[in-house]
Amino acid sequence: GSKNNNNGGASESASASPSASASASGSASPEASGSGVESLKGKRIALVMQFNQGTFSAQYIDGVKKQAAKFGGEVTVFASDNDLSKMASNLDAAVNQKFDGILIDHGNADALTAGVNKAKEAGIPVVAFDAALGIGGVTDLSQNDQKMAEQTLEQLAKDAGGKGNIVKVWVAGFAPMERRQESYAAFQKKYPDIKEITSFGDASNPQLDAQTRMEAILKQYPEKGSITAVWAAWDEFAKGASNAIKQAGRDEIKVYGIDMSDEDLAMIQDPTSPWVASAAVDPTTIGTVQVRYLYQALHGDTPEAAVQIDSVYVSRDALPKDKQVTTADLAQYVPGWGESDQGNTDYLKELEAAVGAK
Amino acid sequence: MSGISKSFSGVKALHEAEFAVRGGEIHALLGANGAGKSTLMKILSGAYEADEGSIRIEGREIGMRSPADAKAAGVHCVYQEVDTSLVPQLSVAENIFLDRIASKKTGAWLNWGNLYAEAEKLLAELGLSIPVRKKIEELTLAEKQMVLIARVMVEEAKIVIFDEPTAPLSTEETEHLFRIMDKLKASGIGIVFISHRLHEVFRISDTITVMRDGRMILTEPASRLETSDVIHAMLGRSLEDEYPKIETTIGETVLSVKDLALGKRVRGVDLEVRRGEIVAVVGLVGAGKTELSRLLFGADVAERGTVEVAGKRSDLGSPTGAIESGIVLVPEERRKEGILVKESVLHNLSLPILRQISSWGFLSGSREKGNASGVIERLGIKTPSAGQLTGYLSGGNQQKVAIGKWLNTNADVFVFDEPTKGVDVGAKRDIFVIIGELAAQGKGILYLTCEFAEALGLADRILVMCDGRIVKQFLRGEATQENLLYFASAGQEEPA
Amino acid sequence: MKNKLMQFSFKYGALIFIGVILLFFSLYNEFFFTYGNLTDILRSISIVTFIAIGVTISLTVDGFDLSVGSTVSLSTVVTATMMVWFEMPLVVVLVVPLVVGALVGLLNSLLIVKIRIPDLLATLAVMYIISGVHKTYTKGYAIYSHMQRTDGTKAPGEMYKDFLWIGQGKLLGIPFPVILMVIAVVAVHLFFKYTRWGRQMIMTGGNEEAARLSGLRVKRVRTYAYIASGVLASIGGILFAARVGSGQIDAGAPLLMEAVAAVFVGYSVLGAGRPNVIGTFVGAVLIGVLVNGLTMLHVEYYVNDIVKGAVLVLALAVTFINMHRKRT
Amino acid sequence: MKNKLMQFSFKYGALIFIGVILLFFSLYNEFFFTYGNLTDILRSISIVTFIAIGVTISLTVDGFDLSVGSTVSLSTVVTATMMVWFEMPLVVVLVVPLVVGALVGLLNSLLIVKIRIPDLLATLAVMYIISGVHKTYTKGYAIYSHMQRTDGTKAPGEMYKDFLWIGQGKLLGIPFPVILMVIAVVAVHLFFKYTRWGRQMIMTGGNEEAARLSGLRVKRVRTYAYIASGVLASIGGILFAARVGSGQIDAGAPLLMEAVAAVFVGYSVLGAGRPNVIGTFVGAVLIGVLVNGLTMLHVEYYVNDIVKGAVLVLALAVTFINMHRKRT
Ligand SMILES: Nc1ncnc2c1ncn2[C@@H]1O[C@H](COP(=O)(O)OP(=O)(O)OP(=O)(O)O)[C@@H](O)[C@H]1O
Ligand SMILES: Nc1ncnc2c1ncn2[C@@H]1O[C@H](COP(=O)(O)OP(=O)(O)OP(=O)(O)O)[C@@H](O)[C@H]1O
Ligand SMILES: [Mg+2]
Ligand SMILES: [Mg+2]
Repeated sequence: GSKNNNNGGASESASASPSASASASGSASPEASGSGVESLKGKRIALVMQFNQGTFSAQYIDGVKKQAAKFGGEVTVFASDNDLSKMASNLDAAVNQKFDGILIDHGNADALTAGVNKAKEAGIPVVAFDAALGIGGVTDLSQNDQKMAEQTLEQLAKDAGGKGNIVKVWVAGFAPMERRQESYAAFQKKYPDIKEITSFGDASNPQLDAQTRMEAILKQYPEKGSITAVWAAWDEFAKGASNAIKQAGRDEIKVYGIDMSDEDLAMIQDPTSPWVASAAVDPTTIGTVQVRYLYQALHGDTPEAAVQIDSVYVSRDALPKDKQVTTADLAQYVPGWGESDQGNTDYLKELEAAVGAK
Repeated sequence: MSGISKSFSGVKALHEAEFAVRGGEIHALLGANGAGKSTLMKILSGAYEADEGSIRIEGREIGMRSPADAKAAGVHCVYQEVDTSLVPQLSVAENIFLDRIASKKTGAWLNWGNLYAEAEKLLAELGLSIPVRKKIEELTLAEKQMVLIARVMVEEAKIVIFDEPTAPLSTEETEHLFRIMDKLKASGIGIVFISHRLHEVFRISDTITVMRDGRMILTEPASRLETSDVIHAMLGRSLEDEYPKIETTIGETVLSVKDLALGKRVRGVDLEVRRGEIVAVVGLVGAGKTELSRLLFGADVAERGTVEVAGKRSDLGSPTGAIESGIVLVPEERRKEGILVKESVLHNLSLPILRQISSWGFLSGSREKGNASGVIERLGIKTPSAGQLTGYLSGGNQQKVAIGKWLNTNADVFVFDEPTKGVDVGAKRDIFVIIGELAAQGKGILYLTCEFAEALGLADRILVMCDGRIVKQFLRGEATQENLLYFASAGQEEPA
Repeated sequence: MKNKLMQFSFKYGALIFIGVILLFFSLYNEFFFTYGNLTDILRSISIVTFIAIGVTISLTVDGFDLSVGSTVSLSTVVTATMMVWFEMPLVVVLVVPLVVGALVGLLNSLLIVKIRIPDLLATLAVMYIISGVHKTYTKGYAIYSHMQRTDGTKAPGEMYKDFLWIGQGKLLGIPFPVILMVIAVVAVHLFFKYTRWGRQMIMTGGNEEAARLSGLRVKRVRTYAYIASGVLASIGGILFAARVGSGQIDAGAPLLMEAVAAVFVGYSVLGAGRPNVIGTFVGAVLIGVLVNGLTMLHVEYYVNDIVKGAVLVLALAVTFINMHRKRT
Repeated sequence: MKNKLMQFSFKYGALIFIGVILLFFSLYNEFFFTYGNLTDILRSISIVTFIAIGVTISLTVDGFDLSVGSTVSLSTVVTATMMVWFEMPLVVVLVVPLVVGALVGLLNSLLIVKIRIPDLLATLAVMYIISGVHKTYTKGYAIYSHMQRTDGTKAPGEMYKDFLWIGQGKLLGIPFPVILMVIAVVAVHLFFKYTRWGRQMIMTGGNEEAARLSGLRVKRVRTYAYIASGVLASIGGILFAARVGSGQIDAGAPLLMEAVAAVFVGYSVLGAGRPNVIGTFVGAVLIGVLVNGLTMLHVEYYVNDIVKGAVLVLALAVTFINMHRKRT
């Protein structure tokens, strides 16, 4: 609805077609065949990223690179240090350097439309993740930020019995954060008995700052039970808040986070950690799927305009107690995680086999 | 020292210089500005490394590679630039023991009680009363100089170099220093003494060596030399009259100062200068002359008082105001205040007249060059080109630049604060000539100095300043060294 | 002979170095030395160059301005809100951030010139303040067309097309920000070389006390320098908003160090050994070329920083070894 | 009388200011002035304080070290990898990052002392280099127990309990990092006040030429200062890893400015007007108290920066207005 107004000023692709994702893999075009596969080898792919800090980004890059390698392609990463103007320049550079395909990670339509149009003119296919470009002929992958927020918040409400005092760790100024905030606002309306006692967050020093401030809040609310839970809109925040709570021995407070890397998973699994659940999309999967859609475009197909990668709710209860799980084997325990066949087609499998055979 | 050569970026400052000091003598090293005296002594004390040559002390050859080597060999130096040798934010005591703290001789831990006590004792022995806990930055220049001298006393020296130690000292303090030097001499220490004040040199030294352009010209016992011989050796020519006086007609009052005051240093000064007149203000160090000149120029803001230039009230708020009303100042500390050492002569000379040489804000290159070449020629500034960095010129030529930048400002009043400090006799004379010419053009000259001889030689009128007040006035020919000193130190009206 | 060679390397080392790098990248990658790519590189450095020119000016009067990064951030969001929140005419959209930048410069100079807080300390404090102010102003949100406001309503305005053209448009086939940048570099160079005020700034930076005693109103000169620095950072912020089509929070923070790096590389250009606009521009170009070219070489993104640092060291080492040699 | 008051405010202004702030927060919130909260504050500033002590030392020899932030980052990941990748004994885990920190200091001093690149320029370049190196070392990944490696295997080790205790444990009811911090502050204070080497550093910073002429090997002294700065930043990094239980990428970058702010506030303490360890500590405490107290006041996060900047300005203004007044 109207709430779903996105950040970059782009269209409403992100949540407009939740159903599209389910059938994403079915869209292979029939006319493609063996000869096309040969021509898909040896592609040069540019990955233009807005920021690349933290394990999440590292895993995502890994997913992109591995999948591209499987197709016989080669990936070049353009880092932008969280500077949109630099990202726009990087996109221009990728077009100038005549890459065969361009992947975009984050950013927004205002900053990137000009560059993407240049790429289209040059005949370079573009697949974007979480940029909400809304440009015809360009596939927008998105993780549903609102849904991820909803999943964790609903669980929080359920665990808390619909009432309690919570702490929000969140910061504005980033598109995904601001989308998550929309769900949070709805949640606050829905559960008037759940009170936000305070909110903080600093993106420049997320983990340590969250830890320090959480400590202050814990001291301010020293009685057990005075804080029910912490909702962290970013896993970096969740880590900091969890550390503070754990070290203060306030095991009654639970932390709910969003996003997940291997590092986070290890923390969620740790029974002494207050971080009990997170909603996330597997970063590696995002990379994998995004590459597949790019290859569909390279193959000459026109993949759907919007593809949603569904998020998964991961809680400690669902995880085994006896062994450490990683995002790679999480699928065994959490249904829906690493739906890694999304975007795959017959000719891509063929391609993969052909490259692998060498 | 033998066969010492040294060059700076290709320019030779020393040509196979030879120099020897015996224990128990005071050996004066003389020469014009830039002759290479300080450079030679810096090599002896390890501050610079020689390009060629060897140094022997008590017959043993010493490799002087750093000040630490020199100190180990017993060579200590009181450097010419006082501020380069002191740490401003540390106490007097610590600065006196700087060498000791720097060396491995002290233990790891400092005993502050001992340090202060020793410093106090030492200063008392030298007859000085400087509080040992005071920070160096709060001292006067003279006091700083005395701290440096005290520093040398604590070390076991074989050779002590004094590079122009008397420049900031008053006559009395100079006498004090000479007593200290005599004591050192008596204990068998060899002393090198550098000064531009020839009368001092003849008073105290046993041997005199003169340098010119990095070469040794003569070495003789002092008793066998006359002042004129020395000057001839220094300059390569003789100097007819030390104080050239150009006769001028004295006109109407151009500068009129009433009740100018700031704090304890300047306590209500009244004075007048007329066109074509050279008025000298003499006083001992610390009398407040520099402060007075800064107040006149707006460099410091006066508490009260008025200054009128050619009948118009001058704005005392800033130097800009003073310059607009027609007062210009050649300040005492030329390298810090008078010129920009890292800028070219060209840029230095055009600094106060940027407005004149620009139109619509744009500088005219030809007018700027014209100004520079005019000034360089008129003052005889020795520089390879107008583009040379001013810091590379010799002291006297730097001073000429500091004066020259004002020539085309059409100022009515020129204030000179110790313009001959550290300047050799030749350049000194050049400066006197310039001052005389300015007076002849109808400018009013205010000349502040602690060298009574200069005032006597140059001025039409002499004002004596003591403790922030003008205490006495003499007309040309009335004053003598003695009565100037009397008023400058006693600061009272003539005894009946 | 050897000395001449040294002199030569000192003076032209940085330029030759850029030449070699350009040559290398061109040979390695056919797409590098194309008109499109080179103008894109220039466009990509235009924002940093504006900030760096500001830093150059403040360094010329011997004052370091650490606050330029947050001034860029402030200017970016102010520009965006002028359109998105207030729907002001384009002139106002452009003038208001410039005024804001000038005010930041004024605040800096107040602290430095009047209260005499050392420059690094004062501008660090102002950096924090402005960084807080710009986030407080938008409540931490980025500003974009028809943005959702915290009270649930939508902002009325959007980023103007005309405005976006400033950052994204072309004139005679040259990106407009590149034209602006070149004009600014040339103008500031001429300013320092040929105008009275430029000379006054250089002299003030050379020795403030001596300049003051030569009649310059050094406080005023320094104030102007900080104001210029603030205004130039503001222009950087305006270009940023025009380039990305929104007002980003903390947009300028990463640009501070980058601008400083460009200025410092610039010390080596033509053997200046001191801040100079041409050098700053060359420094910015060098960094832009490196970032662009290294990515083509498949250097991992995290290696970029190493290369950037190493180039900086190299450039500085050549300059300062030489400068030092000249002295003794 | 008025003068005395000024003197007093000059000397004790900063301390009184902290007192007032403490009082205000205590009155406003009953939980603020509790043993637990105060020790938490001290623990929270311990990392920054170590870095800030390093900055203080390098500033004492009149050299600014911008590279400490990335040294912290490097040290943090090195420490973590020693356990997680290599399962080294605890001693090695602690010694290796210290050695690495010392090497960074050595690199800095090489550039500054030997090649004579000005301090800001050299350490900026090293900042970039080290920032790239630490990311290259981990390929951009954070380091945590049994981390997943890019080749699909799992890292063998985990963060040791003993090690984590360094950052999280308590001794006699006092957080261990607080004990370390207090020891460091006192030790460095005594070092500067009573040892020959400390005085030599102050001498060198006060007037390098004078120190050299009195026979001091100033290059060596400056080298030691930069090494000390690197080692202290390393300790900060070790504490960081122990505190958060992992090795985070770019962990130190935001701490640079914070440490510098602490050092600068420290200028105002006891009217020193120059870097001093006690002041630095007080500065760090002030900043820690502000963050803690403002969080309890539920002040919006973006206002924090304004407060931090304003406090910095206030502290500095009092000091420098006074210092200036004293001079004339
Ligand atoms: N560090 C330096 N760099 C370049 N040139 C120098 C340096 N030090 C001295 N010179 C030059 O070497 C020459 C000798 O200088 P020196 O200081 O020894 O003269 P001086 O006889 O002590 O003069 P003064 O009477 O003015 O003290 C001068 O031409 C001077 O400009
Ligand atoms: N504000 C001040 N703080 C400390 N010392 C000062 C101050 N003002 C002046 N002095 C010192 O006091 C001394 C005497 O003052 P002033 O310079 O006015 O006297 P002077 O007669 O010109 O002495 P000189 O012959 O040294 O020029 C100077 O050496 C100066 O260093
Ligand atoms: Mg000399
Ligand atoms: Mg004087």
